[in-house]
Amino acid sequence: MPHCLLDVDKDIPEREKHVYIKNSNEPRHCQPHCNKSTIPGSMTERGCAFAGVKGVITGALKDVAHVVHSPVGCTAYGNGTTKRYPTNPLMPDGTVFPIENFNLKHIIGTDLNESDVVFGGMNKLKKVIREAAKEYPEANAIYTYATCTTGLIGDDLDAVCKEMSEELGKDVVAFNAPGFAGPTQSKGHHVGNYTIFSKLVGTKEPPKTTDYDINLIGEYNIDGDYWVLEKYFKEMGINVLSKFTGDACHDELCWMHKAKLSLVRCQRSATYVAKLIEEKYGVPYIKVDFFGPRYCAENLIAVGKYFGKEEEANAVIKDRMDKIQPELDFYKSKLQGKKIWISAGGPKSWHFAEPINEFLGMEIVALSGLFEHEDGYEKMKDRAKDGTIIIDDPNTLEMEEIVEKYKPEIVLGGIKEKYLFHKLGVPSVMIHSYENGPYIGFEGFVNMAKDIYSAIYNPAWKLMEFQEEEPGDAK
Amino acid sequence: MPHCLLDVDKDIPEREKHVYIKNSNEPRHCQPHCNKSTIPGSMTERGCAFAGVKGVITGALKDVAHVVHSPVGCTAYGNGTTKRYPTNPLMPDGTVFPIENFNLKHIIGTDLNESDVVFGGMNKLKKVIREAAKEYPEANAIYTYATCTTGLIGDDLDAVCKEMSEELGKDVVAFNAPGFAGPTQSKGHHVGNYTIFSKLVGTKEPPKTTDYDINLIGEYNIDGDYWVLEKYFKEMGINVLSKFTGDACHDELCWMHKAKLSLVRCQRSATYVAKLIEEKYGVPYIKVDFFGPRYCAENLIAVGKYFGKEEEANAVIKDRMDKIQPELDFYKSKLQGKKIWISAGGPKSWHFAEPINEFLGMEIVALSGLFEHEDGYEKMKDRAKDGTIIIDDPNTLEMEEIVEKYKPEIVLGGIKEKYLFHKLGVPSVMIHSYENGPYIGFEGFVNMAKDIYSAIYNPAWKLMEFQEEEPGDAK
Amino acid sequence: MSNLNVINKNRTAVINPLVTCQPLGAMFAVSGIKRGLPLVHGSQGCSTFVRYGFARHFREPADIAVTSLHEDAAVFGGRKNLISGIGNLAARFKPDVMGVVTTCSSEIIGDDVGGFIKMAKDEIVKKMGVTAAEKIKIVQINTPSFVEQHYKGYDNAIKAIVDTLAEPKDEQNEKINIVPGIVNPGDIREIKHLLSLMKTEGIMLTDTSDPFDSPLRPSKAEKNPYYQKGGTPLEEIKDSANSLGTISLCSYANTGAQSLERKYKIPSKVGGTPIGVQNTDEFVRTVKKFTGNEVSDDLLDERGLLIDAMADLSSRYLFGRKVAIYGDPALTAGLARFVTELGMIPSVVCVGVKNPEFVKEMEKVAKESEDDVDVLLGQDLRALDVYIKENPVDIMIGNSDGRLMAKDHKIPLYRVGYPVYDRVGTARRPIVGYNGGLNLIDGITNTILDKYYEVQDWKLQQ
Amino acid sequence: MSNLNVINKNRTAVINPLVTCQPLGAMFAVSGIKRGLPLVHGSQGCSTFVRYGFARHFREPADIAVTSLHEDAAVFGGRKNLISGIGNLAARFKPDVMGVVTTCSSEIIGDDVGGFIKMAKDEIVKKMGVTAAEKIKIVQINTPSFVEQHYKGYDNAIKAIVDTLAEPKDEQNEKINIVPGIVNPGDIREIKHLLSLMKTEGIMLTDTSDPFDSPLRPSKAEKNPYYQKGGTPLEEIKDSANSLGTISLCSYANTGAQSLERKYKIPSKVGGTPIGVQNTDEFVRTVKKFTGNEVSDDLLDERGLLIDAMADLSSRYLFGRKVAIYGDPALTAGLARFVTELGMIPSVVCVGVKNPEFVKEMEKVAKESEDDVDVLLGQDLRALDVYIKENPVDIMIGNSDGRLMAKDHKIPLYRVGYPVYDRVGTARRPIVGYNGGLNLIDGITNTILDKYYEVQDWKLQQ
Repeated sequence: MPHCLLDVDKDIPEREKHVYIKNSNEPRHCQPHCNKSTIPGSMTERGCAFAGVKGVITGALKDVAHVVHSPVGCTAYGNGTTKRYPTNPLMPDGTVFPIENFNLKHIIGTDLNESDVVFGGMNKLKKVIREAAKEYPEANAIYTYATCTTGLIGDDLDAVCKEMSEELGKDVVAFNAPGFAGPTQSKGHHVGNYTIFSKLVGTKEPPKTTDYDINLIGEYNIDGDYWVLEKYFKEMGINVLSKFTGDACHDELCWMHKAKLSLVRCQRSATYVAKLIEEKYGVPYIKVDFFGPRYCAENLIAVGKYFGKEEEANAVIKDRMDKIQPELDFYKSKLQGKKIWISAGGPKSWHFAEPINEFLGMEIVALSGLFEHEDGYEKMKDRAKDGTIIIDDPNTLEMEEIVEKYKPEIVLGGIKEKYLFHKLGVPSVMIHSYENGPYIGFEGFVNMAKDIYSAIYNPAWKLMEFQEEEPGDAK
Repeated sequence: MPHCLLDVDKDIPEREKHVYIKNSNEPRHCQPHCNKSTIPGSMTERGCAFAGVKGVITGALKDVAHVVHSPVGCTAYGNGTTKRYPTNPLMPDGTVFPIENFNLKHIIGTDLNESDVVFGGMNKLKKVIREAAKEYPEANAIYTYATCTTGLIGDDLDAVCKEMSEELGKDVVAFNAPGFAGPTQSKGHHVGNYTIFSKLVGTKEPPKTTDYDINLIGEYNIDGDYWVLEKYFKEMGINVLSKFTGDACHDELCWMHKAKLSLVRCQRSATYVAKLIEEKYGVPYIKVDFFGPRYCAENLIAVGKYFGKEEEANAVIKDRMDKIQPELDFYKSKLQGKKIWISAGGPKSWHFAEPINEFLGMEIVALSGLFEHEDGYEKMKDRAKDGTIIIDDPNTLEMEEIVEKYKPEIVLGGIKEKYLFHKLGVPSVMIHSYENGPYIGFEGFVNMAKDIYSAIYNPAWKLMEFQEEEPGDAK
Repeated sequence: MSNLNVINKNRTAVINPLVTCQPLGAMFAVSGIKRGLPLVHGSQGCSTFVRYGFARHFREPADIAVTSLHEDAAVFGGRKNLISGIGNLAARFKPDVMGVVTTCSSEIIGDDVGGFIKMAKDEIVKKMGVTAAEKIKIVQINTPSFVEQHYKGYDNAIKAIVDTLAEPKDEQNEKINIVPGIVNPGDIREIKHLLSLMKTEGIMLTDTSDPFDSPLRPSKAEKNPYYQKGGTPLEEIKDSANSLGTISLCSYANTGAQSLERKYKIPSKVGGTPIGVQNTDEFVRTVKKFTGNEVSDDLLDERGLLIDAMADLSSRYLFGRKVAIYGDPALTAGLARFVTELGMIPSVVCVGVKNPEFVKEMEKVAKESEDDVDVLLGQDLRALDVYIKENPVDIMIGNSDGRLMAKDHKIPLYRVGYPVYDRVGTARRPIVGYNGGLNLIDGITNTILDKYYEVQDWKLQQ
Repeated sequence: MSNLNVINKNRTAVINPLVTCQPLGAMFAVSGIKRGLPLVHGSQGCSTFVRYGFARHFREPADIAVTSLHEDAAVFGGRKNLISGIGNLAARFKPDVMGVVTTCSSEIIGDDVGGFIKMAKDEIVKKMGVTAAEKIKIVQINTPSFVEQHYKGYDNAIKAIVDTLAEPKDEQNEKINIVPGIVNPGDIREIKHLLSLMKTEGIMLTDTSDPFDSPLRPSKAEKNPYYQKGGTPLEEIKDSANSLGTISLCSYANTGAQSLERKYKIPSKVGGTPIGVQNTDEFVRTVKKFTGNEVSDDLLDERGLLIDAMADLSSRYLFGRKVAIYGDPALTAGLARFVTELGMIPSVVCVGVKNPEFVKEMEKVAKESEDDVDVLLGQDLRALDVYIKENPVDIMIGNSDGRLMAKDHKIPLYRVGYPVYDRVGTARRPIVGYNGGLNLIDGITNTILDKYYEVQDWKLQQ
């Protein structure tokens, strides 16, 4: 029986097939079902498609004005204050974008009201796009977003954007991923990929190119992740021509066809666009993994090899490993044998499983994903030991049960469940946006190790319950 | 009956002669008795002689290390954190004193204990002076202070300082003003003046002199007062060769004999030294008053006249008056007729009486001093209208009675009594060290007017008591 | 006395909104019921964004379920999702109260939410039995996202809660109903403290204090499912039909109180949020009027401590300084009045709503202020940004969403309201009542000292 | 587990002292008696510097009388001054308790203070009559300034107060005596709050909470002479001889408790100041032991809120950061233990005393810390200044006297203890008890966020 019906799921037996206990004797195809709609009435950690496109993909761009075509709520929720996507105002041509962290500061909405719902909101959208262009003349493009409301009332965003694009003389792009589309935010990633590919890629030329130009796809610069990788590439003599989309500008997306190679970092949210670019423009792509020292090293070497820069890659690796090894040793000595549950959006659950085991000596007792697909669960499964529970889209009740049964000593998860774990007496570190990141690369892995270490060794856990009798000396 | 026995003083009838009600029909000599010991068992606002010398006179110097020869208390209380004496690290020779606000940050003490009391503390004092010199090699002189303890056990500070001065090759000066000396801190001012005159004045020569060199005596740069005056003099082409002692350095005291004129700003604490310098070195002095626009103008003109720079003085005055007149008008419109009690240490009670009346239209109902002498009370009396109560060394019970009987709407006083007045429902502004000073000069007077205005118009006073019934609209 | 200048938005777009849509207010209100769970009938974003927001503000779990509408519902309606959602939530969580919160999707699709709830109830009875099923109360809360803002959603929820749950008895209960508004746990606790000093018990409609600030005590926690401590028990909500009166502490949520008045003759009063001296005085007087209880000396001593701080600090550090205030209309109006009581100038108050009650409250403030007061009405943070560029202020008071703006303008920001995610402790530190006033004056003064006095540090020596 | 390195002073001079002389402690203690007045037998500076210090810290009146010794007393002794001082104070203020506080002068002169007090009493009887005179209790407190520091003066005062005033009765009073130490009004109130949750009444020896944080209510104030509200009533002090036990919350002031134990068999316990989780737990257990009362769930929920905040904040923002702590030995020991509970490192703790009890407390802390702890023992702020230059820390915790040092080192300072004159609200915000822990963790975290996170502001978005 590869699948498992948790006790709390007795009233929703459909959940059984989303919960899988790793058993290497079972056939290869056994894994949790995924990418299916959440059962109504759950407290899901999942978001919506709009969150997938604006929150994950486009919100990281430094020079784009975003117009959310929605009642005020989606605009409020879609604003940059929810994401750790820092940007550097430097543009590829050497100029400086005049508003620092523009993407974190400003969001525009059409503020739809009842009459818009009745009579349609397309004229209002036009008006607001014009206002956006006027309010932020600095912005190099305007992106607009369908939402549940505009999806349901049937506003044609593409038509509006086409007209506005001509009128304003700058790219105005429609992203049609209303909240209800698809079972998870993953649908929004998908829409984002296709839209950017079909509307933007190939429409502009870079100011200059080199023989070592890459696209770094699926890297959003969460808490400065990209800036870690950027240094490695720079030292290797490799030029990041376009980011998709961390710390990137609009134009970078338009000239992605000019790179020599695409690297796909977040394979859940961004493989689509790399594939399409390969198909149409012949830019090959490789899937990369820079989480954890070993993967990071291997993948730098792979990239190095591709460009005949293996030695440079090795130099970067040696430099960083020398620096972090003592710290790794310290954290391993402290974390060896501790049980961990990695509950990321998707890829990080398999990215981190092995490094956390290898470099920190921790025991993975549970893995889960919110919006992961089959390919991701396959990797999760491959990287799990027998007996590990792998669960798709866990809801809060299931989380309680897993804590009770698998006794993780720490959970890497999201902020929404973090405080529930705390109330159950289990520390939790935010793995989506990090606590004291970046978490990528060599230094980043140490940052994560430190966050895990300080979460587990937070003295609060030992002091949780009042002792009626004077305890012996602590420790 | 010029004097008045307050109701609360029925048990201490000696207080009667310290309380005087102004009556212009009475002979000139009628005024409160003063400079007498406080009646034991009072809550006096007065301090001690050590406070008078270190707290008022020497603590304002920017480059002197102070060694308090005392149990730890006097050292703790004598530290710079108690005074608003900012200093500018610039030295007369253009160099910069390496420790910013040295005078506010550091104080040294001999930390006398029981055996020192029994066996004498002179050796300890020597040791500590040596340590001070080592700890602060930057300091250009070391001043030491007798206190009650060392006064009573009879340590000879002068002998120690003489020896140390030779050993260390820098001035080491003893100030013999133990706390019990004299009825008030005024005794400490006196000791400070004589010591500086006899030990320092005339011992050094300034790097350069001009025909327009003055000593500014009795100006301690409280909350930046001196920096206000400094600008005026600079604009007039007059050079402040030596300050006594605000923002001054040790050497300035040593070359005070080289000025062309001494101005005595605080006439209570510093006339002594000016007199002595005139007597010995022939540097004439004039008493000046820069509080309030009229006095400030008159005295700038007097100084200007002395140096043939009347026009320059007039230019300064016109420039400042143009700037402040609208503000003065505003505050006068708000403060006209409000009753005020000025309870300064001494001089400010008479300095401010007329300007507050003339420029703010306020009615002086009470004047008092802590350590004022006859000459000061004479001026206070001269500047008071009939019926004004003038009281020497008021204690807290007397303060209550004055509030009840004279109903001041604001009191200018010290921090120790400020909060008592508040509890009685009367606002109080700190006049010793100011609230949002400086208070000197033209701009300074506006600062004070603003502080008085905001204290009286603080809405808290209207909201003091809970209204059982819904009040009408406020205002 | 001075002028109130109302400045309306001069564009169509909303930029950096100060408000969100209705459902949040309803989710907030339902979270204040003991074993109460919101069930959002909409897309997952509708619950997830709010859970995210609550989590980062309160640093607490926020249990909100969703019916997960997708394309099929868009075409065929949300019946299946809602009925199975209610059923699943009931069976798995056994809440005392379930609040069904609609969204733009469910409202546009035109779901017959009332009808679906009935069907769902039948199914629950079938599945769980009558007794168990009847223990679960279901409240229908219509909160179309495209009408007004989250404050209206809160109002709608409170009204729906009392309309559905309140039950008259023959006898009065000597309690006072309080509609606290969208405030922090610390504020609700302070309201209760004020009531206790008035020897009065309150029925909070609803009480989010413990649910959003709960102890970490795994050994004592209610688990499987985990429920946060506290919230207003169902029994008390029922009893709200028998109280001495209802006080709404925010002008935007009075329809529940009116409904109780209409149906059960419970007198109602809309008070300003009790921020500052006069607003708290007013609240105390209202409690006194409803209960007949005297104002205790202890309470007046607490008041006296606030007055004392104002006497000591206002004129010296705060007087005449210009303040920009933004956020919740009830809080901003209260804050504007309080900073006026501190002798400061509420130069500009910016809200995302157009409520006439808010304007009325601000007219009172302008009357009490020495200087003109600008109100950015129905505006957003962008409008405030542009305004401040032209009209600088000394300090901003508002939520964390203005933090980067404040940084750009180099104006210190004192954080209050919702959301505050970049500093800690805000949620448990009251700003209402006399004690809240002390927190505010301390916080504002220290912010001023940091920025304007520390540069001349000697000024801080006494 | 790590090492405690005790570093003693390597010079004779005291530079920028962390302590002052004995009389301050005695004046503080007497100020906590209802209608209690200190009469300092010494020079005016001895009372005036202290009144100044109290005024700028508490922003409250501090009523302290002085015998105004001058040259004549230095020569002829202070008899006249003391006798007339006592007489004048008695006649004009009619205090319930007068504390005669000696100084270096009166001790060196060798005044027979006890004898003079008797003579003064006779004179008062003559002047006011027996009944009125007997209402005024006079406590002789010897506090030679050249012996130890102000903590000893506080201890001496508490001992003198109970020795002079405590009166045994036949029956126990079910109360607990508390010697709070030199703490703030907010702290004493929090201690009382903890006791009330333990269903216990305390006798504070003494209670400076209201006297140093009093409401502004002229209509209700006790005037002619004005007395601040509150303080421990004489009757309660008398009753301290009949309590269930005495808890000294500072290791430096235990002789009063010992005296009560010796004389009246009142068991005594020196607890660490209840700062942080374990120290407060200990306090709660002691109260439980003395009273037999159970630890209430409400109290444990308050505890749970602190644990919750620690779980949420410590590891994320505070863990591993280095702290320098200085000031009062009882507070610093408690703070050092609490920051250890927060996962921070109390790298250096600097005190002006050499008490062995303090070292013992710090040994416990070092045992619980992951890193070495340096103790600057019997040192001063200059020593800390020099130390920090070589061994930088992330944050300093202490009083305002370190503010310019902190500024020079660009290290943020979180203000606690006495004196704090450059920020407001410190005196009324407790740092003891579980609620005090919340204030501390919030304050420390926000200080860390200001300094170390604001530079990368995106890190504060969730």
